[in-house]
Amino acid sequence: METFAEIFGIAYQLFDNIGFLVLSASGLIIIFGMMGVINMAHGELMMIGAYITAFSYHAGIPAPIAIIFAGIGAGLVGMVLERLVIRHFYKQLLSSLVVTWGLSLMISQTFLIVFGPSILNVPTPFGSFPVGDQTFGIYRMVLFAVAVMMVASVWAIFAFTKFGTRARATMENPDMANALGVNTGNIYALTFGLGCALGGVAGGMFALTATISPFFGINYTPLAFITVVVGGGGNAITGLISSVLSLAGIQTAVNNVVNVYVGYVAMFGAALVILLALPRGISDYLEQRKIRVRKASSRENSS
Amino acid sequence: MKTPPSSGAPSSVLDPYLGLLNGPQTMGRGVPFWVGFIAIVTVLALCPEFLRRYDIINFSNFLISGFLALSLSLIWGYCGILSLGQAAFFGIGGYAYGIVALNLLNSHGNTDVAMIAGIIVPMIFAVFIGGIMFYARLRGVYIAILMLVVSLLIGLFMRQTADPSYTMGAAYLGGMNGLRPASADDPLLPSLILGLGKSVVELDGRDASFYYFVLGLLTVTYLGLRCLVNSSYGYILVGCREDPERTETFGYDVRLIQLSVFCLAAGIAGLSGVLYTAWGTYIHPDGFGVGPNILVVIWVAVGGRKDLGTALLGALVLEWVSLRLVSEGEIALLALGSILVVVMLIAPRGLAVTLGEYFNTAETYVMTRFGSRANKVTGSDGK
Amino acid sequence: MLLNVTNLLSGYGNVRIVNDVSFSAAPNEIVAIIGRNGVGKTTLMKSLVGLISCAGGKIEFKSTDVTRMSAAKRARLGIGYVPQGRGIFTRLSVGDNLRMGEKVGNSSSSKNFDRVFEFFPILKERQNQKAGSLSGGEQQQLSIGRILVGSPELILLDEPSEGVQPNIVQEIGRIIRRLRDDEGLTVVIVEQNLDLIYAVADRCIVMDKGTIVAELTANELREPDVARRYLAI
Amino acid sequence: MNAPAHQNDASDVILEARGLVQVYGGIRALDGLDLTIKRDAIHCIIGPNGAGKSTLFKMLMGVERPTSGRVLFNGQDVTRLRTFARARLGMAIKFQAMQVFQELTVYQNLFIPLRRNYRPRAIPDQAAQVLAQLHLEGTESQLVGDLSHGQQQWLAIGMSLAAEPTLLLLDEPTAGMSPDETDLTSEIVKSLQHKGVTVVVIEHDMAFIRGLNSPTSVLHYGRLFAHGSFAEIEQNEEVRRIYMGTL
Repeated sequence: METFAEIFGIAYQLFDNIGFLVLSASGLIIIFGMMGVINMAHGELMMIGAYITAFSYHAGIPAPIAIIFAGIGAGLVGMVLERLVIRHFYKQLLSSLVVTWGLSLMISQTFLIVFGPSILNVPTPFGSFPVGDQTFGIYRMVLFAVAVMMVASVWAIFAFTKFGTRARATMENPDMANALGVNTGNIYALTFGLGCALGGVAGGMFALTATISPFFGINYTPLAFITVVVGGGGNAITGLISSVLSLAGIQTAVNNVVNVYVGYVAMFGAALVILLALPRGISDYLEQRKIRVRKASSRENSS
Repeated sequence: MKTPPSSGAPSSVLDPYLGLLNGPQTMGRGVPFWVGFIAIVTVLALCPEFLRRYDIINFSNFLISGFLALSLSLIWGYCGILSLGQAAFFGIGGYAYGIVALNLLNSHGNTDVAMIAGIIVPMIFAVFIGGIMFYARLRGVYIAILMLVVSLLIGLFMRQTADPSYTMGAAYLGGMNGLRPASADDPLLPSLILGLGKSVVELDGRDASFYYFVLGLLTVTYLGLRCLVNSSYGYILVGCREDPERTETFGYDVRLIQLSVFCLAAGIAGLSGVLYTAWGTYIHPDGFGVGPNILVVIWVAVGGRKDLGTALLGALVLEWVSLRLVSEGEIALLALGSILVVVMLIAPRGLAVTLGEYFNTAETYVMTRFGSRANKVTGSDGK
Repeated sequence: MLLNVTNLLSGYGNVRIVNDVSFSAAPNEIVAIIGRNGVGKTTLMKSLVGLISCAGGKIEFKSTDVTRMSAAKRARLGIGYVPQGRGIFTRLSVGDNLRMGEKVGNSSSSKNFDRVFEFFPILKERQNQKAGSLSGGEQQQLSIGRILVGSPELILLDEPSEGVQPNIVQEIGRIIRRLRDDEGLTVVIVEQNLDLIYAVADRCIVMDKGTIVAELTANELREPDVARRYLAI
Repeated sequence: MNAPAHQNDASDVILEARGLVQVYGGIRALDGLDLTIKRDAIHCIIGPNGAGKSTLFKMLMGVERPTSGRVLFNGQDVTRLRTFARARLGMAIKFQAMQVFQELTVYQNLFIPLRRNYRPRAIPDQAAQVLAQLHLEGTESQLVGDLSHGQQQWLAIGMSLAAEPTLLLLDEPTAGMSPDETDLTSEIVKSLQHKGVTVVVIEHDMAFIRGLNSPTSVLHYGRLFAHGSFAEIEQNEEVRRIYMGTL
């Protein structure tokens, strides 16, 4: 029984870590992975989502709906930012990095000035259950489930809708998409907004577990970037999944063997090693391999 | 930036004397620039005569920021490598200085070795981390973000060193509270004590002597870097920035050059950390956080990254502005963030650079408009 | 005239590449633009599509002034563009690439798929494959098929023979003729492959250094010295 | 492959490509290309668009690694050497896209390649010499962005020359040049031959190639399609066909 509790504990941690990384990175996978924009203000959009959730919740709106509001709010803010600032910096990676870092500072400071250093937290719902002599929060598993649903719906949007096709085409070759009648300006704004909306939802979900402060977002931005960068641009979804599985796996393992801090360091170390070996990320490597395998097999067939 | 030294007509009567100081990679060459430069240095040197002690302490801090700005301008502006974690080297330098100073002060009586350690340790760290990044062919943005992560990680590590086991000789890392002596009750770190043979000079961060020392060091560093970027090495740095692939086809090992300049910049940032630690007699993990890292980028981007002088000016002016604003409440960082975003939109190459160019166009306009008069003036000058 | 270009000026930044070009294309006509590499043919095509803004002059399509119109709007008016290098979306499936053409000429449905598959049967087989894995010739067919999913009235083809196997070039020639004869489309084609030009063109415009230096019939171009003079082959 | 024959008269051969293959996605840009370049000569490479000419240059200079195959320079296998190491052995290139440092002056542009072989003091004279060779005298202090297209092309060639290579790869040196400028370029290229520089030229302009009148290789579908003197190539019906179509 005790070993079962131990194993369950580790599995729970693993799922928790996976859910955490996926939620943090899900918006950025669109903004950075697909659009190639470095948005250092992504954490701040999550923070906006957290604030919207908290305010709506305390205004009497049920948490799930509050979180949806968070997504809508962050998405709208994102679209405004895209039109005002971001669109001047497409294809200029370093400049977009700098300007969005400025945005992140502006947003967090504005919230600090307007709402003060912290606001009333939202209680974590669903309580907990015991396994062995440990208790486990149910909400953490809900986070995991939502993370999986979010990835699935993002995939569905980009794979099956007209918007998704147009967005993927625009990101690959905006001039050609434009010459085929697609209003690429709108596609960019919508795609960016969608990424921000996902960030807002993630922020809203985390708002139920964390202290909400203007600097809420800083905890997520670097992590989200590492996850996305390790995933690579070859295929957003397989990239995200492979990256999250490897990073969360290593973190959980080291966490259990040594301690939480070393777990973090090990995760970043793993990210660094993966990037050294596969500078374009895991999914690019997988895509290349697939092509190579197909080539090899077609050669065999023809000979 | 338009006239190379070889182009025949010297751009200024000073050219023969100033050599590399007046090269094409730095803005400002003519007599007006050097008169202005000497005027600024003189005014700064005279500050302790006029200002209150409290202001001088702050001004010392501004000048210390200047080193950090110079180091980022060197790698970002001249070589095209943006680091969002430049403050990491600042912090490492500060900690290295503190740890070595605490351990050696009693036996040596000065902090010379500590100061050198505060420069060398960040450089060694830069060789290690830079070597990994450049030889893995990481792209620019990855380097920028990885450096931020490295900085945050070191900060994270330093925060959890409150346990007494994190003691290095006479130094105790002290977690959130920052580095402190292991035994004494007084948490302060040593000030700069420069020694030459038996004679020692103590430079207390609150005194004008420290201010003079930092001002002198900053002037020398600025002029030295000016010579460096106008030397062959500087040309090649710029080549690596403009088109690394093309530069490599001329036989330059671009990665080695990037690594060397990264390492040099780390040393300068480390010096900044040393001076900061000695100035305030404390160093704590917040130095590795997002705040200090973003500030450096703001100074350099707003001033103008492609010139040492404008980057330095950006740091000094913005530090002064934020000190003014701090008295208005918590608006300082908001203002700095807004300034950065606005400058990136209207003058992406930096405010000082763009203003300088406006000044130049205005000058040419005046020259062409009133050409005859202007010619006469230069004509008489020539005689 | 379906397309009317008058005194067009365009280029990149301060570099003027297309200099005072005027020509027109009548409905149901195939006009070839020929000339050496680097004389501005591709820049001219991009200006017609709207991917480069014009520094001066006028472009009229179906009697509408489109000079200042975005590329997207021109496409919806019915200008289909097949760029040099084919411009397919390599990460999209062949089917998705084809669907991207729906907006050309504002066609409301995707029933044109059948017609495209009739022209290019290979695309039907490869529908679910990533477009990047197609061979050069298949990519060229996809690029042409994609605009036919919409309902263009004018097709701009930039070097369709580039990097394509000879038998596919022949096939492309046949298809261009069919598009004109059966579907009543107008085609402006930039090409270096003389045989393809002989096979399809009604009229040839010769460009050099950004301007039009001659206008010939396809038969006039057949004279060996003429080709040699203008194309320097 | 056909290697043994070449090794005997290796001193005669400066550069050799053996079985180069490069695959991008579904496209084989190079498909087992073999090529031999003789020392102290001009060698032209022609072929229809998309034949793999520019890809070949990237492989030769080490900007990209081939999927398979080898590159030999002066008999030494350089396939695994990085670009800068090949440059130090005496290779130089002018890519198709104009590669001058737009934000720098002409003098600064030349300084970077010249600095590898000269002390800073000697550079102004050397730069002046290079510029004289390119008919760009007196432009030292101009920003490169202000030069005409043709002048920038010459400068790009001049920068590669300033590195004092023994082998110079020129990808479309006359692209976008007027006929007069093209003639001057032809003169420059011919003058190099007397200075012991082997030049490999990719070019579309047949008049230019004819003017050089040198051994010519024709690439087609990433393979060596034909090789011979320009006169032979010009008379070759097969080559005419791949160039102008096969209907």
